Amino acid sequence: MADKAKQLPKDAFEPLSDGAHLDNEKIAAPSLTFVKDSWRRLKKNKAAMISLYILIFLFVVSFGSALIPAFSSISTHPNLNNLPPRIPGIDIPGFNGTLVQGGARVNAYTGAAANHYFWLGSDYLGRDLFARTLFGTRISLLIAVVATFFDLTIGVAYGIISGWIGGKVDTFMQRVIEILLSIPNLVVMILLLLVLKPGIPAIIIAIAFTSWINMARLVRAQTLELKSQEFVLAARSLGESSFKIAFKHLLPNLTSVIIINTMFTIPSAIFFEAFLSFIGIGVPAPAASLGTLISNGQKSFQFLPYQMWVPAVVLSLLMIAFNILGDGLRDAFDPKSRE
Amino acid sequence: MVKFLAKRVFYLLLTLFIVVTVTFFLMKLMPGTPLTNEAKLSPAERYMVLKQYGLDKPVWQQYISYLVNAVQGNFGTSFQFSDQPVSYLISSRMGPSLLLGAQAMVVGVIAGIIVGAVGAIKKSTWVDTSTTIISILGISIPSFVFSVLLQYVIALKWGLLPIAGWSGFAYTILPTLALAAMPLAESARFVRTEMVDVLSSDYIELARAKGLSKFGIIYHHALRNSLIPLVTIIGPLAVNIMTGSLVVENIFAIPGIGEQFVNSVLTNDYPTIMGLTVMYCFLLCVVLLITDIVYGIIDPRIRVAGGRE
Amino acid sequence: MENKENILEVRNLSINFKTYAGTVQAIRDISFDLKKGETLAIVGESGSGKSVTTRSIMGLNATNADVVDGSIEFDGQDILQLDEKELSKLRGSKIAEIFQDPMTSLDPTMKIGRQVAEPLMIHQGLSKEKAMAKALEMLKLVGITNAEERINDYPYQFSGGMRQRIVIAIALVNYPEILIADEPTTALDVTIQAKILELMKELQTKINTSIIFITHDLGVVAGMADRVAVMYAGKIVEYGTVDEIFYNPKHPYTWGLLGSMPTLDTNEDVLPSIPGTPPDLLEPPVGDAFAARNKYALKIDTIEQPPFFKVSDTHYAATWLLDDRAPKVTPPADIVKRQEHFKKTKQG
Amino acid sequence: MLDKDAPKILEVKNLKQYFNVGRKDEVRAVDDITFNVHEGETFGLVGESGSGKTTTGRAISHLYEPTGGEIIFEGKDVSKLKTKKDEKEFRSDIQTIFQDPYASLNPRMKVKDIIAEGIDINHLAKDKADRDAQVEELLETVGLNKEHANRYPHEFSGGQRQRIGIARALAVKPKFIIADEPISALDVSIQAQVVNLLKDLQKKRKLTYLFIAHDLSMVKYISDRIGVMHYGRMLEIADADELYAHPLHDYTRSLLSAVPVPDPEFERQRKIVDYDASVESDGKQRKLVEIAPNHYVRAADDEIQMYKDRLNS
Amino acid sequence: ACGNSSKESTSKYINWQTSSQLPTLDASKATDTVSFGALNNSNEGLLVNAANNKVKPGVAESYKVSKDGKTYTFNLRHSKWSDGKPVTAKDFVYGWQRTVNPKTASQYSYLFSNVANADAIGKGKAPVSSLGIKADGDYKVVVTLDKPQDYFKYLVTMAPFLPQSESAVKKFGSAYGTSSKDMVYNGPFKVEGWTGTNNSWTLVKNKDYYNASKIKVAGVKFNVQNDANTSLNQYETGELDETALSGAQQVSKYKNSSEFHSQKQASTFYIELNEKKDPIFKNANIRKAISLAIDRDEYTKNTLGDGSISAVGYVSPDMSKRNGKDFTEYAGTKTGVTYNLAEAKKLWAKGLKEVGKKSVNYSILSDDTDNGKKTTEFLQTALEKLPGLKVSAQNIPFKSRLNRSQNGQFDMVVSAWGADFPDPISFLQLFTSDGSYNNGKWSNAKYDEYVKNAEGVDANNPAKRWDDLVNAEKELMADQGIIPLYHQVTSEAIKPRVSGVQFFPTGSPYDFRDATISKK
Ligand SMILES: Nc1ncnc2c1ncn2[C@@H]1O[C@H](COP(=O)(O)OP(=O)(O)OP(=O)(O)O)[C@@H](O)[C@H]1O
Ligand SMILES: Nc1ncnc2c1ncn2[C@@H]1O[C@H](COP(=O)(O)OP(=O)(O)OP(=O)(O)O)[C@@H](O)[C@H]1O
Ligand SMILES: [Mg+2]
Ligand SMILES: [Mg+2]
Repeated sequence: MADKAKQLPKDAFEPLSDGAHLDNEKIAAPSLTFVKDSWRRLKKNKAAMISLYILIFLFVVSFGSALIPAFSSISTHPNLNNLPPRIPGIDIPGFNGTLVQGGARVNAYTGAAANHYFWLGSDYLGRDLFARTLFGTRISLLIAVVATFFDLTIGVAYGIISGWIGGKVDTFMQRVIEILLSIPNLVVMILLLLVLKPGIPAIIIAIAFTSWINMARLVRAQTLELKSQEFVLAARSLGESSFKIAFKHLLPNLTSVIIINTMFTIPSAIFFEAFLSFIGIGVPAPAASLGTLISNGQKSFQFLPYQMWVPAVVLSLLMIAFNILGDGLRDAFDPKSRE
Repeated sequence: MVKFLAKRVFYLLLTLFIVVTVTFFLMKLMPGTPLTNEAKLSPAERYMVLKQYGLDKPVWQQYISYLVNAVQGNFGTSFQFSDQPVSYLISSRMGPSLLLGAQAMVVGVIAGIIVGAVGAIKKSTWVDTSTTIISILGISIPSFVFSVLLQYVIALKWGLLPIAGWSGFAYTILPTLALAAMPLAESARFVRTEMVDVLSSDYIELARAKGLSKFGIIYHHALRNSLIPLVTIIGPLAVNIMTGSLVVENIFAIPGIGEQFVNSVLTNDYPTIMGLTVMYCFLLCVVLLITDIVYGIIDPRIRVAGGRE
Repeated sequence: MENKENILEVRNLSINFKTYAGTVQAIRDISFDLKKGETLAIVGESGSGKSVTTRSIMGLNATNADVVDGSIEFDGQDILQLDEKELSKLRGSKIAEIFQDPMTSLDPTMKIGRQVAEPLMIHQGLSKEKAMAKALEMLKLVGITNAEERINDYPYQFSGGMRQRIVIAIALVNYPEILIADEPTTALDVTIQAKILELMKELQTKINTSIIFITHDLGVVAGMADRVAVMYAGKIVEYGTVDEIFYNPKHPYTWGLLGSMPTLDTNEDVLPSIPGTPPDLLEPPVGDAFAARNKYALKIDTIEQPPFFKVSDTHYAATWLLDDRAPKVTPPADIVKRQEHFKKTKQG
Repeated sequence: MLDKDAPKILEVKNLKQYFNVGRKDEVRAVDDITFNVHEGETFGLVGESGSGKTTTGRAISHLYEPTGGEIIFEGKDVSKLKTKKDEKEFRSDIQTIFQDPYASLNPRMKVKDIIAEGIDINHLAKDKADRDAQVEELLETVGLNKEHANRYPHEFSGGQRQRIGIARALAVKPKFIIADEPISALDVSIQAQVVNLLKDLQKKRKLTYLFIAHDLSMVKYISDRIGVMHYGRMLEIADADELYAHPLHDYTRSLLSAVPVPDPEFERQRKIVDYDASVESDGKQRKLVEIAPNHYVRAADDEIQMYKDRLNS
Repeated sequence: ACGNSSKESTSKYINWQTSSQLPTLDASKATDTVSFGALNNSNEGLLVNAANNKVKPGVAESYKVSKDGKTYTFNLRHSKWSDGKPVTAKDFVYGWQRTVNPKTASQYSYLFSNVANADAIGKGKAPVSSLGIKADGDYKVVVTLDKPQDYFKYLVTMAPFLPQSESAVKKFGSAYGTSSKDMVYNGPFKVEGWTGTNNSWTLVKNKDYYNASKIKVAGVKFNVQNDANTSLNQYETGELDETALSGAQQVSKYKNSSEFHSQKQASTFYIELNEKKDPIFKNANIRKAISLAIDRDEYTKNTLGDGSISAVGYVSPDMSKRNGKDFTEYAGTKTGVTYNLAEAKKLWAKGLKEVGKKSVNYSILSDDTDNGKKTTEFLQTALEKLPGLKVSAQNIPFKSRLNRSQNGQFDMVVSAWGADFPDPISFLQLFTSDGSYNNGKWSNAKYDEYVKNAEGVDANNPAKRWDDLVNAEKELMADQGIIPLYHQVTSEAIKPRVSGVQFFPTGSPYDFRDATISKK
């Protein structure tokens, strides 16, 4: 058996110079932090990465466009209204300024409109739908940001306090949540509208009332789990104050739950606003969110389908991207999906 | 169990009490009365109209009597429909909404279970990807867009089903589909996650070690265990359907409660808004209560404990 | 004992796992036999490949597993070549497994009677009533008191020890030829563990099944095994009868294992220990994987993998220290003590 | 090794620790136990799962408010520490090493910060450099490299993590360490590393240990005295060798008979002794009785003689 | 492009779309057009609205007006309620008294204010029985007015003036009029299938109607359909025979089709400027500048696009005629409604100087309906062309808007007024200094005078009264007391198989008694 050994150095059977090789505690692998590790895993998830890029793109374009005068102040041209998309140099039906009317495709850019190009068409006031959609995206994202803000402040704080303090406080806070939970958020919105005028403040308050609940519950559950973890006990037995433990030990360990849940709060806030706009109690004109644009577009959907399609596609894109990214982050952060 | 039930019912009542109170006082903050041509009425006439709606008394008295009446299921008279009690308005419009909601729930959840389970079983294959896409689309496409498309394509272009209205089963199909999209997507997503978890659990491993076939494992062990937690999202799904029905009923001209809600909001019919608000909360509380009880019944682990965290 | 026939022959098995980080060479060319009626213990520290080995015997490899080479001969057929259907015929009838954690390996929503009866219904095609009757018998056999009533209880209503008994009942209900026990008592208390082990031994004589027993508790091995295979970093490094391994171990890793576990009469000031941590199986080191932690390592260990050297007919060890050319090393005091003890008993 | 006359560093008197008091699910996790630990010794605590070992440890480190009884550490009643300063001092005098090397280190903190947490709380470092130096020294003490300071726990193996946990405990220069099953979750080959380290540290730093474990062979190896717990009660306390040589209580006997020993010969001869726990609840008044010098057994008055006989048989 | 009238139903019933629910069948309580429509088709008053601003006999075969214009005598025909009881003079007396009775809390009782003692009764100062309507036998009704009222004949066609069967009211009690069962009918149709809250009901031919043989359709099925797309879809698939066309696209699709019907409503949308809250609006130049800055044609054509027409003044055209000529032709002034941005800017600058301001910031309030939103959006851009004017938009629900208008909580508000009856006074009485709907508190003595004369001294002199009204309108426009925007026109598509439906700009919107369905 042993003689199949190859050409061996002469000293092959000498002991290895004593103990030198026993550098046992060396960790060869490069130091991967949790974030780096998750990021690496996220990067492998193509759908999530594409979603991330789409979101970054939409954020940059919609907010960036606010700096460009042509997009930030949207002028009305009542005489150029309801024109279908027309992009110079492109002759594909749907983007060449033609429209199906009475069964025939006709050029809608006649008369005063002949020299205009609305890349994504114009609306009933002759506003550029492209600019309007960017504006709407901005508003929708803004609302999402606000929802996130409440999620991150009220939701996280509520969850941590409830879970960390525990006992009677926890029971009470959970009852409050249960009660809030059994009031449909639409009802909250409608009740608010009785006192406030419709508009972004009302929507924001409605979101402030309801959006954080889910976050609070998740954070609480996670806090309860973390609370009994030995590293928290260790901090306590070192004499760390409760407040510091919450900040130094709980919060960092809650980040993945928080980030993932945020990814799902955002689309539901956008959706909620869109829904309100659709039933006519959303952002007031002339401001418009994607929801208002869709709602307007839906009314003339059969005649000017692009007026619904454009914002609907953007909205769906946002929703899909956030959802996929959320799923992706969940997988990336999930210790169970570690190889 | 009895104690648990009593506790839950108490919270239900507390919730309703809070909601009734908040709604009531918010309404009071609200300008506007049932009067349309207020300016042209004499004070006496105005008083009579207000009296008819019980608005002539001091606010706290109105509140007390509202509470007392609400307990008896009486939410006053609609502003929009003269002499029509709100409770009648609600009860007469409840039927279609409940039917649609139930249908959508059943269709959505069952389809969702199938989609989710298939996705989990075929994890990381193209089947999984496509089921994931289905559920993400379901969550991402607003019901109002979806309804409009369904109506346009299936009813108008293909003429397969009636466009709108409410006279027979055929009329319920499209709205049911439109409403079912969300629960389908949500439950598919939930079931998939849950089932992936279950499928990697030790007892599934043991089931495989017992020699159960793939189907046997799914059917006897995986499915049941991944479905039990589904009960917990029935409540939120029911809420989704309630809100969804607002739009869907409007688009499909269904004489349901959701349509009425939108109408009441748009016509400032406060008594009706209040009644509907209370009713929505009540329904939701009941759904949550029932899911809790059902959860206790079907999950042997918490059957004795009589409650869950 | 020596002449018993082999019921299972594992030959040159190598299994890799594809992961994000790269390919994990979890099992690297292992071979061993299992004889009828015997208990073979596989020991080794965490991650050495014990579970992966048994899993492939069950045909239950993870989806990212890749059997690079080798065969597992059972009943004249190579398990690795069977399809899922044929495998599920074997599982639970001819080859059964007891899992590590009794708390999680029972279906929480199914009555335990049914869970025990399931393999009977699948493999023997028994009706539900008959299967339940047999399941009841089995539950009594593994010592569930009041089995008639408890058959309709759910797992959560049982204590850990009771659950493990149920898991054993499930595994044994079809009188399997091979029982794989993957750390069946790690999650249990010593007293309960002792009872469960007792029970397994008892049942083994009754059913005459062969057991592959996986653990890293050498105490348990000493009590349960007929033969022992020591694994390190995806390889078997030493195997022999239980006496040979405990009293005449040859591999420095085995020395380390034995030494680091005090007996009730160990009283050295410092326990012999194995320094360092096991190698990363993503890139197993060249030569002897144990070299880096081996204070007796030779230069050749970093160049060439050691082959198996025969110690006795039943005892082999893969360490260059057994090569004629190697310097003679004295094993740690603790091991010497064992050896002396062994010699005494052999003579006496 | 044991200095019989060493002063008592810890006295646990009639400690009771109940959970969910007054509710249906009341748990008497620790029910009236009394024992002392002398300076410099290792007191082993064994018993089956759920017998209250961890709870005892946590009660001592004052993570719970005791339901009854007293815990006196260095002459001071732990639950009556009034000032912040006393409390802080106490907190740095008693440290715990936890069972689960994965759960006991905050996965989001660098090793450096984990170890330095105690230093920060007690302001033991003059400046950042001093802090780093202290961490480095601690790492070295537990046999790790200073390069490890900037890594995260998940990059370490179980044994290494456990050593990080030890370093964290040592950072505040404690006098008393509660080691709650510090090796149960570790691989056999690693267990010895940790045990050796603990013993080494004890010698160098004059530490006192409360060593909790399942593994009786290890407990015996490391402990000077051992207490056997069952159902929240202390059943027997004796010197380690004495306990193994002459276990008096039936439960101790049963426990010992169940310990797997890495010796096939021994195993072949082993007989398991069953223990019937119902005798404990026969209504008789029992308390710890010193049957032989330093050998206590929980016994009713009419059982004392029996135990005495056992000792001499 | 024309509506390719794809499918048509073969039903014996006309399928009619309506965008809101039917609130009540109680004539004393009805306030909306849907109720008016249902009531006027299922009940018949003394007189009945006819085309071209005329009335025709209803239950009253004939009537006489006294010289002083204060006494009306109606001779009733023999006709029956749907429960078989005869319709008598008492039913009118009872119905009118019930409406005026403050206990009934009718919101339209003010229409009776010229009937003797009505106001006193409303204030609870006179017994109900003192109302100026008396039954002279079973088939003669004598009505006494406090002062002559030229347009009284229109009023009696309206729902609040319908007869009510006392026995039915007593029998159904509080349920009276809350569902189609709890009601009796004396008109050409009966209402069926209305539960009080549902979304559909049917006008079914009433065989007990005295003129039943002339009614040619089996009935009209009403479907509440809020969603404009859905109802158009239903129309196009033949599920509906009629649908309202909403929005520019729907209108333009059918505009050139034979199925297209448009009906000018006696309703005008206008801006009120809050002179009380914002005294700057007391400046006429400012008011004029605002009016001149609005290009109404562009607005109605491109923005609303639903067929509504640019305002020609305040009183809506095609409602009221004299000598075959429309009121608007008499009033014929375009000063208050033209578009001239250059002039507007000039006036604006002048006005600002006069009030001593450089820039102002106002909000414009309107309904949260589609058109309301479009309107504010349009006005915002249009008005911001005036240098120094910054406008923000507010859209709130109708009733809230109404409330805020009446409480003066606005800067500019887009209001609408629909005439109750087809006489200019129904519009013009609003903006007298003490007018209860004069939310902007514009005040003009000459205007007040004209209106007062029309209602007072000239009340029984049609020619002079007409001039008073014309002058009032001219004064309002000249001083730009309000800023008219457009007159509402409703458009609908009706299948060719349906004909003979009569539409009205005020009161009940439609009348089906002459409707026919052609069989194919
Ligand atoms: N599905 C898998 N994917 C990737 N690597 C795997 C997989 N299963 C096992 N491994 C790796 O294979 C090696 C052997 O694992 P195995 O489970 O056999 O160890 P073990 O000896 O049973 O350890 P333990 O005592 O912890 O159970 C480990 O390094 C493990 O990480
Ligand atoms: N916070 C708590 N609330 C309620 N019960 C508790 C709590 N902590 C511990 N217990 C209960 O107290 C008893 C003693 O628990 P403890 O953890 O002290 O046992 P242990 O001897 O350390 O067991 P193990 O060997 O499993 O660690 C157990 O029954 C446990 O369930
Ligand atoms: Mg394993
Ligand atoms: Mg413990």
